[in-house]
Amino acid sequence: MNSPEMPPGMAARFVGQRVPRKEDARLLTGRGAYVDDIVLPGMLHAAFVRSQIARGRIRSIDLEAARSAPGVRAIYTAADLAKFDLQLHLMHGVVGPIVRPLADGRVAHVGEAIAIVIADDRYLAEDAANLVFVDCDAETPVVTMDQAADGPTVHSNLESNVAGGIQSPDDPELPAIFARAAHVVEGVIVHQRQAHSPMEGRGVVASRQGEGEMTIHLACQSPHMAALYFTQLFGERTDVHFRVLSKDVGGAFGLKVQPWREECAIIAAALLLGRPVKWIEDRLENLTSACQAREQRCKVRMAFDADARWLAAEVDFETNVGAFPNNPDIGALAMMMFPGPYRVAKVGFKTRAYYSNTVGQAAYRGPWMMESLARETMLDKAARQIGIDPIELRRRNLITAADQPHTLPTGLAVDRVTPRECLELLLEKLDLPAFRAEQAKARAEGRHLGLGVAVYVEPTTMHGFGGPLVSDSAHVRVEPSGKVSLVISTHSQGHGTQTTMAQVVADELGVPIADVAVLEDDSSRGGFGPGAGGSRQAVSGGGAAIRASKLLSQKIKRLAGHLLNANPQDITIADGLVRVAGVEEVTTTIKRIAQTAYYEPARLPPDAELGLEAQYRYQPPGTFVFSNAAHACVCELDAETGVVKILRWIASEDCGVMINPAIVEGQIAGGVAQAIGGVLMEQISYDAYGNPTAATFKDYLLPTAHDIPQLEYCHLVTPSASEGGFKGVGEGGAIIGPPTVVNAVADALSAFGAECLDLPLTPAKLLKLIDGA
Amino acid sequence: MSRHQVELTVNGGTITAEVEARRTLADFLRIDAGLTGVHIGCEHGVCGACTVIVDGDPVRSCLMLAVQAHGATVTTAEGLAAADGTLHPVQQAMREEYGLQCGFCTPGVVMTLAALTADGARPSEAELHEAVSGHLCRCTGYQGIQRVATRLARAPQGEGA
Amino acid sequence: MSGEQRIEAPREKVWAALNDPEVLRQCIPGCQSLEKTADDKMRAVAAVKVGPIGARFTGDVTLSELDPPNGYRIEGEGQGGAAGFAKGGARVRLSDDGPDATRLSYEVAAQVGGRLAQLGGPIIDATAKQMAATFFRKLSEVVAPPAVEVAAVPSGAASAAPLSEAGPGPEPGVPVFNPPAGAAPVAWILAIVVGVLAGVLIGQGGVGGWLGVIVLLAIVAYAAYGAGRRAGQGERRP
Amino acid sequence: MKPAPFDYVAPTSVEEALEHLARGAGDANVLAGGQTLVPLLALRMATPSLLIDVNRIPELAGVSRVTGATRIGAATRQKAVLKDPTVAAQVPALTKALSFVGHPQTRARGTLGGSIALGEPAAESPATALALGAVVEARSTRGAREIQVEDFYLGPYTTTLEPDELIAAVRFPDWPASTVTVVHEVSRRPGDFALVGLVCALALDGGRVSRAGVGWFGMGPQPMRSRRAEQALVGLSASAADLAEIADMAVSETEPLDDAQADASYRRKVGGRIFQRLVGEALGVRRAA
Repeated sequence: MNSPEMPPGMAARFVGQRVPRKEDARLLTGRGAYVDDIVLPGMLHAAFVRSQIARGRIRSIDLEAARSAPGVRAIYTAADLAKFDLQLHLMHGVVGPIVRPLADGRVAHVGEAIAIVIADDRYLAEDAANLVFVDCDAETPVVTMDQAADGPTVHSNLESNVAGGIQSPDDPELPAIFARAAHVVEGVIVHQRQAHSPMEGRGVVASRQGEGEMTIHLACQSPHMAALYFTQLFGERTDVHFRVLSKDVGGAFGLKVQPWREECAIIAAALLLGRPVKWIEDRLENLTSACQAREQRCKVRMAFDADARWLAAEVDFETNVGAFPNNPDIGALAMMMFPGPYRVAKVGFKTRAYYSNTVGQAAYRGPWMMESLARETMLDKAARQIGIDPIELRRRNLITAADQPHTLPTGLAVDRVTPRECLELLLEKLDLPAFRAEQAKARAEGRHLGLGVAVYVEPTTMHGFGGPLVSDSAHVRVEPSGKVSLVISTHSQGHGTQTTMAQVVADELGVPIADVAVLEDDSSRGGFGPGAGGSRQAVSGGGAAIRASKLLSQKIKRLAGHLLNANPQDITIADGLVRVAGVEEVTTTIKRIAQTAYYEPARLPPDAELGLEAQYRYQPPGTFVFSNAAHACVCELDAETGVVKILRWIASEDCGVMINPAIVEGQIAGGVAQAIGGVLMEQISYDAYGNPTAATFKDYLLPTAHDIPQLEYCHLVTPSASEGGFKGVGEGGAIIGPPTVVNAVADALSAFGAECLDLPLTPAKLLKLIDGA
Repeated sequence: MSRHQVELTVNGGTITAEVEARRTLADFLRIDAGLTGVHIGCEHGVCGACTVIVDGDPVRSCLMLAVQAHGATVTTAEGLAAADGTLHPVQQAMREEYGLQCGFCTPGVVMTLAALTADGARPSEAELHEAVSGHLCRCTGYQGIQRVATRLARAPQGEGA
Repeated sequence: MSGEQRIEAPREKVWAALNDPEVLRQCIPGCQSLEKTADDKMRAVAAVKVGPIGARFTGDVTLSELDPPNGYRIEGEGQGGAAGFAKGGARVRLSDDGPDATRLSYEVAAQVGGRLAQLGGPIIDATAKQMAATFFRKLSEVVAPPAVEVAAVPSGAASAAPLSEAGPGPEPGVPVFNPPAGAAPVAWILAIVVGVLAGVLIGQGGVGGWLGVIVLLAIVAYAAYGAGRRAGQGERRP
Repeated sequence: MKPAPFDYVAPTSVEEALEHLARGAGDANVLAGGQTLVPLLALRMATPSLLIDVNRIPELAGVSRVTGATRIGAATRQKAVLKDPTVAAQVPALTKALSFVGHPQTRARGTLGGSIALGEPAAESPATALALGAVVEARSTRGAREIQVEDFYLGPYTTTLEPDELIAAVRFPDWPASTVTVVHEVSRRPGDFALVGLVCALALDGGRVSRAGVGWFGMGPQPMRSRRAEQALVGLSASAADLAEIADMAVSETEPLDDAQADASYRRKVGGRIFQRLVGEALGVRRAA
């Protein structure tokens, strides 16, 4: 095990350090540049007219009163946008509904956008939007998974509501294993629907810059991906070149991976109108119209031998993906990962995703998390049923270094992971015997403590399967000023890549971190890359930044050697100062070399290229980069009220080399907080008519500072095979967090002989179980 | 719909404007005063991103009308740091404790803590933790924010964090 | 929800009242106008205000299953602008309860939509019960005035005539249209009233679902399972 | 989420405010702290034609002692009430209740009168006023009247206040010095409205309850009071043995609703438990002293 602060093989000065974030000074003083902060000359404001019913045919749209309302500049419906023939395809080659920016003839969920009103300001736009009357033939909606399975089709061009699914091949051995297993454990895990709830909703400012150019300011997860998307979407009907700008984004968590219906409608409107148009999603829209997540049900059977060795599993996964999902079926990855870091031989599965008359689903931080939630909660259930300590059960089944590379029964090969080591480190920090003693003492006093432990392995940085996630681009240059610019295809919505990428570059080039500017906010600057999504930026972006910096460093050294009459191999650069090995005094600076490179061609080596810049497009090796963790949580369950309070949380993880441990811990904590919210509080629900009933933050309960304890961390550093040894860490807390909480509550509930795998674990649900015991 | 003349002191300067009655203070500060550090996260008073200091108190600027702020003294995140750019002790503590990620909730959190610790006031840890629980943050899990609250409560009297 | 109200008047009189728009207008909180548009249809406007929450509803009402003097079914829908809509249906039955009294029973099914439904919560049902009871109590008061117990107004100088327990009556200065006698709405307006109370409280080039965890997944899945298949898909879009 | 248009006035005297209210004739809203009204405006669930801002009326703010009672001006901020030493000494239940209300950022604006006028069923202040037998001082151009809080709430967000009336103050009558109070709530997050909330005042005389007030929030469609339980508590000595029965009685006088956060049976159950435990403790604490 290596020290996190000083990874091997790198003379680290910044990588591994808790470097203060470069973006903070701007953000702390109110100088961020979020999409709503963009003000353009002549800019107009949009508000949407949205469906009040979940399903039906639009008979007519009466725009008369709205058109004559003060300040109204235009109102557009699907008919007005028809000339663009926009089809927001779900995915190449996969059957799906025809998704238009605005409802076209039918509505399929409450909140679906029907018309855009564009006015001089948002107040006036909302005034007019409220004057639009949409006459609909309402039909009985399909709201739940079960209704969707055998109800009328949500989309008339499809034969069923099944949006996707996958099934493992029949394996005759599987029933045989179950038949002879000493223990068979069964359970159903239900995860409710959640809303991503970034503090900033979606937003766009679309501005046509004369013929053929369009600048889009967008709350997104990658300006490059968004520009590509818009170009492909509008490309056939317009000759517009899209430039997407996105400096500060107030959180995303998957919601802003893909621009969706409203953003596309606004761009179309701006094209029609020829003036800049701004739409900022308000919270009511965000909680009723923006894509949502989860709503999954997983039935699990597990077989164990007499020694509690996990033999096999059968999993049935279903999810309600709503009417217009931009991420239609996460079942496949959930099932691929279901075996987790365990030596289980066989896993059979079947998944179905259903369309319904609810808001569509999008990827949300660890979209496949049901694999960990279902597996880890069922392992605990198994431990209770078999009568073995859940930690001991895990010890008997976890893979170790000796097993690696380990191929999961579902086909994925996992390598360089340390689940067992992380678990042991976790237990050491936890002091299990001390906790059990405290728990016993508390129980004697009528207090109910519970401990939950969960272990997982996470597929980060999916880059080995083709498609847009393959690579990232970094372009690094020393400007004539001596300052360094890194233009990179990463993108931060809070990830701190302006800091972490600068750390990486400052180390490779030997310059002060203050001299490195990270530029990632403009699709017209630098090369294509997919941005944030799938816990990938440190690995893929960081790798690109290192490789580009190495190339540039070689260039600098070569030039320095030439100018100083020294062997380039003897050149060292630190703090922006260039030295020759064995020579005491400073010989020159990066700045002077840069000035020579740009301004004095005559002094360069004959074959040298002018300037000081380099770029590299990096694809990490392999398919995924696996990170892993074991988490523990201690909770107290109030048997009088059913209220759960999280008292302690320990994260023991291995994300390889940490660029900035504070940022790593920030990512873990953020995910854990979302997990705690997801297990205990948050719930998007619909009534029988398909009305969303958690439409404000008064009803959609996000965890507050009161609900999250100070986390404790143990870091193991097992470098990945990728450049820099980094692994992804952005989603993990949200994947491993949920089973950790559920298991802790289950441990506390065990005093009452009860368990609950039906999320969220509300006080009312828990109290019913406690009292039912 | 009535329009009203308002005059208020914002970050040390006087702003005079005519506003529609319905304009919220948050929109006034953002749109009319250009103080885009006032972030609008929910417009119904739960998230706290729009918190500013009005006459010494931290308040949700989405729950006040601009016309109500006539005659008031308002401070936003833009007005907290010293003229030379030196961060306010709360801002500095937030930076040192990694109290922010995306930064959207941040100005609100900062204004609450700055208001409660203004003029050498030293609220208890419990009070400051209660106060920050009036802000929603989706990124950080509140780790740094909690540490800042603790630090401010424990700072020696009369000193910043 | 359902309920019953004993009215100290004969059934014919109650039936007449149930079909008298002026009576109904008095009983329906905030009702500003009732206008007959066909034999079995009416158009109505009601301004409803409860606490700080308020909306003005406009809508049509249809009567069916007319069975004088035993009851009818009534259905309607009202649009309340930004607040959303309310619709509902009710069956009202009258039966004798002794020689000079009538038992009125009702079953109301109300549905609200739009922000009312999104923001309302359980208060809708609670309010519905209260409003239905209030309406029929008012009806009873109007049809059989002597039997009415006037709610005592607490001490003080305020008017002894409460506007109503459910909200203000028509605003002064708002012209009230008195429709000809005939069919009249009950249930939908209740539904509206109830609703208002709810308030507070890649296609080309493979971009597609780009990050498509699923894209990869499908690929992973196919790679891992030659035999894997996607279940239950419909037709390719045209 | 932008408010619909409205007119706005900010009178500086009660008389002026009342004239506006009288002219507003039911289509005006009084704007006090705005912590509920402004969100409703933003959601366009409230669309008044006129807002009457009472925040610039000095006589509406402040705490004073009047004969046998503590009088709190309607526009007194929750923050000010919470910090007021007179309230803490004379109406400690209110101080405790306000500590559960929202957060410093909302208490800095929210007013006591505004909370009372709204009558949020799950809010602390109305139930506290109910339990303590507070009196609402209402004024209109027609005159002034006093309304017992127990007569004030009629249903969800529905009160006996006429459209032209303004709450000038709320008077909390003095309870004997020997009174013990219990204020407790169970909520999903601090500052949220309660799932279950209880306010109980017990005046003790020689170890026996001489007068009791029991108010509930989150336990029905409006602030609730358990009158029969209050009577049953009177005369009770410190023995907690029969509190289970009284707790059942108290809860039976509420009408809890099902909502997304908790069902009615949860509320009844937890309400009963809180009542039994905390009222018992209150009696016990007193006995020990």
